[in-house]
Amino acid sequence: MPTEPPGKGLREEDLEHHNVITVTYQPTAKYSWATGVAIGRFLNGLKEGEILGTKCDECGRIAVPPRIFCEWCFRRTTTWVKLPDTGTVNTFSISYIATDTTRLKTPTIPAVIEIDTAGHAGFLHIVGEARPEEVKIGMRVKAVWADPEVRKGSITDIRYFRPIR
Amino acid sequence: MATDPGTIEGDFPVHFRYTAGIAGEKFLKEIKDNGRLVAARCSNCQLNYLPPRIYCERCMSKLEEYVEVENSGIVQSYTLCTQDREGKQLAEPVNVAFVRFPSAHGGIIHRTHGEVCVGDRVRAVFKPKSNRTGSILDIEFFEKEP
Amino acid sequence: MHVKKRVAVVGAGMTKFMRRAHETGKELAFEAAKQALDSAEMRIQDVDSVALGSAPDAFDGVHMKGEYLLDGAGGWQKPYSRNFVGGGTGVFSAIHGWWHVASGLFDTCLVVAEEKMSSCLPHPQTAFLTIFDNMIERPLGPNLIWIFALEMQRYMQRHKIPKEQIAQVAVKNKRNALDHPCAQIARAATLQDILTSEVLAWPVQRLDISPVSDGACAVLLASEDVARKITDSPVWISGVGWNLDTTYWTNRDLYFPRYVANAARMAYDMAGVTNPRRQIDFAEPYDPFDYKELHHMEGLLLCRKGEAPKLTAEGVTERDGKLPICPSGGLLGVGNPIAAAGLMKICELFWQLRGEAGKRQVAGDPRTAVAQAWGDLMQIGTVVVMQG
Amino acid sequence: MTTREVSYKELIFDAALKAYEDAGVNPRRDVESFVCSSEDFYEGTSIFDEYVPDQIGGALKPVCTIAADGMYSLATAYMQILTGLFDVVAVEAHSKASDIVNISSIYDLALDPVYVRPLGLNANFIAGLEMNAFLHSSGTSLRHCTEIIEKNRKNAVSNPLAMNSGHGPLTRTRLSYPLAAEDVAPLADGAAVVVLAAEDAARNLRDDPVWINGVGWASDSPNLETRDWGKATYAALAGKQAYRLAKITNPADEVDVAEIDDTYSFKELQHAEALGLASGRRAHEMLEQGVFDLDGELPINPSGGSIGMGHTLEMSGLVRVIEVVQQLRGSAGKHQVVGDVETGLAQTWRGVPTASGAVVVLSR
Repeated sequence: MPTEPPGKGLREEDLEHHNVITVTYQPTAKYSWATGVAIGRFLNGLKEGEILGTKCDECGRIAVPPRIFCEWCFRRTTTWVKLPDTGTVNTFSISYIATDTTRLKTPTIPAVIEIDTAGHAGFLHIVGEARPEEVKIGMRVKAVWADPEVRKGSITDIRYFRPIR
Repeated sequence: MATDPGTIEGDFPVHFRYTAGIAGEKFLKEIKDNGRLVAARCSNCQLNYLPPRIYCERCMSKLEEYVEVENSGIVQSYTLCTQDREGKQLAEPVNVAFVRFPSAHGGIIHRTHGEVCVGDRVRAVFKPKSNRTGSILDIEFFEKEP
Repeated sequence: MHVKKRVAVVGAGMTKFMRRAHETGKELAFEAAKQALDSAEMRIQDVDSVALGSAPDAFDGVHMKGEYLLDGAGGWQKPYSRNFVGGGTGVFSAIHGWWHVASGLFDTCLVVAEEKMSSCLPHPQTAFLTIFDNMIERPLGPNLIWIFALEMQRYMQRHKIPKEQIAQVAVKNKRNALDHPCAQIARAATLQDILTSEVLAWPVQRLDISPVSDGACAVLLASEDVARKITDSPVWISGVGWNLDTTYWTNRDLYFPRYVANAARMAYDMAGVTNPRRQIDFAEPYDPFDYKELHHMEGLLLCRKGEAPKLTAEGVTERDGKLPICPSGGLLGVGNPIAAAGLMKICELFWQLRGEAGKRQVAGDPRTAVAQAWGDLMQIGTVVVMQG
Repeated sequence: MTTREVSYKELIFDAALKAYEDAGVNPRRDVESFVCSSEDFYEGTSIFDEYVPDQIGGALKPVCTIAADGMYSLATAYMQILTGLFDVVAVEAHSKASDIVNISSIYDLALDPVYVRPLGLNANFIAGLEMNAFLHSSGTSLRHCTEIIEKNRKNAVSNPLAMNSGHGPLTRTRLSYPLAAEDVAPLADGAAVVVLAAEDAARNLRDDPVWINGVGWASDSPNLETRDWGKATYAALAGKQAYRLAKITNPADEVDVAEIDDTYSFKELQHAEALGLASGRRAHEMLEQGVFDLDGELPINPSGGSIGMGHTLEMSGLVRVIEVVQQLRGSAGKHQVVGDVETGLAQTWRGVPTASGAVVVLSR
């Protein structure tokens, strides 16, 4: 391999001060995704204050978030089950950065919450009402719901999961 | 966000800043500073790439020699575009042409001043030097040669 | 599995890895492709097909960016296509090229991987929001670091691994990269530096992560007949494997990358590697984060589950150790232009197995090595075994 | 059609169920590799590869994405089988165009950001320029373009897979002269899964497999400035590769039915010429003579093509292949072509601004 490989690196100032020619562009790509049968019903359930899963009649697995198929048996699933709004922290992080990498003053605690009675199935959410140092894998948690009148059929209808003390 | 559980709205919350690159920098700077069109020469294939590249797409030679292209082209095809980039109707339809240059491989796609036909001789009209920014839009449009 | 044709790597090239390249993506692809061709003394006219790898379009900011990059990658008027398996793309690109030749359809394939992340503002990280499930994850405002932190936490907890042992990987790889002429950072860091760097999403700290980069890599593949005409020292792709786990990452245990193990078994089977711990002389597992190297050593079956931190602590994985891991400096040291970084690992295997890695050369005349990449939602493993 | 009632995963799952039933395979047991097709900006998701395995039965198996039309994925699966690595490979492609709010904003992102995008014009201006160059060089008229539209819409009427609404009037509403609104195939949703098998495996699965005799894919320059205008060099090159593998020397005589890209009306004629289906004649003359009709000597797009069925983004190529398979099996029903069908050709193009496409030659 060559000792002086190709590539001309720039500093941020070169770009900011237009030392080199650049073109800027704001994309306007927008989407309106159809939630479909399974996620549509899941989100409707959240609006009603319920966590819904699907069950495979072949292997008995409960899927949450739900789907209309069992990916392991490759069968259509049509059995719906209402799940409790309690669970266990499978794993978590204490995040000091926002999506755009800006720094947060108060950390967010994202976690995978295994929903009770769903085997090890669960979903990504946030842990609240907890000091960062007290959150542990295996911690028991319960959903804190948004008020019924502001729920809109979104994952954020659960505001967060709080520790069960 | 989700007002109807039947759909979820979303986008890409980013924007982009593209460098013109090594050859693009040379090309746009020549337009900006000197009102000239330059091509990159592949001596292996005997082709002058317009816009210039740092490589010949046919033989993958590295191109480092730039040659001036005379500002006199020929309309290869034209169209009358009625919509903007998002599909909205333009207030005025825009004449667009693909212009080839006899001494160059490639050409320039740009607006034309008024209608043109295939085979018409046209030339690039540059913006006044003080208004040029180092963009393909430093060419105001192409116009028919008198 | 009865693979009919042998495929060799006969040339390789790469650009510097840079935080912001002046070159366009096309120009980066060209620079790497040109070097790969030149190193094999081949002309593009002698190349039958071109395979490209590149990660999200939202970095370069071009829809169908495979089409955009085509001419720089040497695809003019050739059979050309782009594979895309997230972070697994770079190593997968070599697999993509491999079946072009192994199928017998083509004698040669130029494989190019490119990434220009600096086009994406305000920060390339922002684009990662859009890798999350559009319906039930994006509304929570996630960022990429979360998934690593969640996986790392699970891994650490399961095997009771202290953070210091994980940070040791970053120290090693950044040091190894000092000898890589393409390295973006080329700055050593002490254990203390890593452990005191800014906490982003615990347990992930700033220096646990590889830097965002622009860059490109390329390798030239040839059938056995052609390879023997081109070079006396072809390096054989003797095994390939890939495996994609379920999308539903919150329904599985993240402590062990079973998809990497599946991909590794597939590649080892094909290569006749029955005991990877003995038969693999060195490895380039995917290391975008320090713990990932350990995770992937275990996934590649190079040690027992939970044993990788111990081997690292004992110095086994140093360049002069018994099982050198990431002698290139890896993504942590050289930089992480996603797809290009993966293919850089294939380049490193090529150079090492030919004895051409210069200051980075591992001792003991290595014969067999493995490169691996990982991607998607902690989901795909791509594995290539190469032999000198 | 649009499919607002199901998600993309559910749409794909339904196609996969149908394909596996048709092939008589269980994907968890029998399918060894899966090749999917997608582009991030069509999905609104980065690294869409993440979201593909479950609904096709591919979880924890070799699954990969080719960022291209489904016909490229089919060619990929074909190569994978030829290596000896796998016996049965599934190919998936889909379109959830109805999830995209404004397709123009997506096409815009495909334009060269330095030289073309700053003009601020709708990407269909490229089709306008190309159409004009083609009409000019070939002597094709706008009347011929309208005839293509009429033929393909008519064929689609008897195709149960075609969308049954959304066709605009034939009034030549200007988009980018000479391109009019009806020249553009209207977008549609759909999902397709195709199962490929090595020879022995195929014979074990069914008595009447359809064989892939050749595949080809190729690209001209991605740069508008240095590509061939007026003729579809990418299609000619892809055809050449596929014909060589299929040992076809005179495609106009040897191909019995063709499904070729008609994203824009003129493209059908341009592609027919590039693929050698006009054997030196001009395609528009053959169109006039009825050669391409359902009961003609060389029926083209008996399915109705994209203009009749709806344009399904990266799924288009598999739609073409599936129609040829039906024609070869003699199971196309009301749109079965008249004459005996031994050899069929399917071709696809990736749309503006690309100069890339693929070809597959199939036979009974």
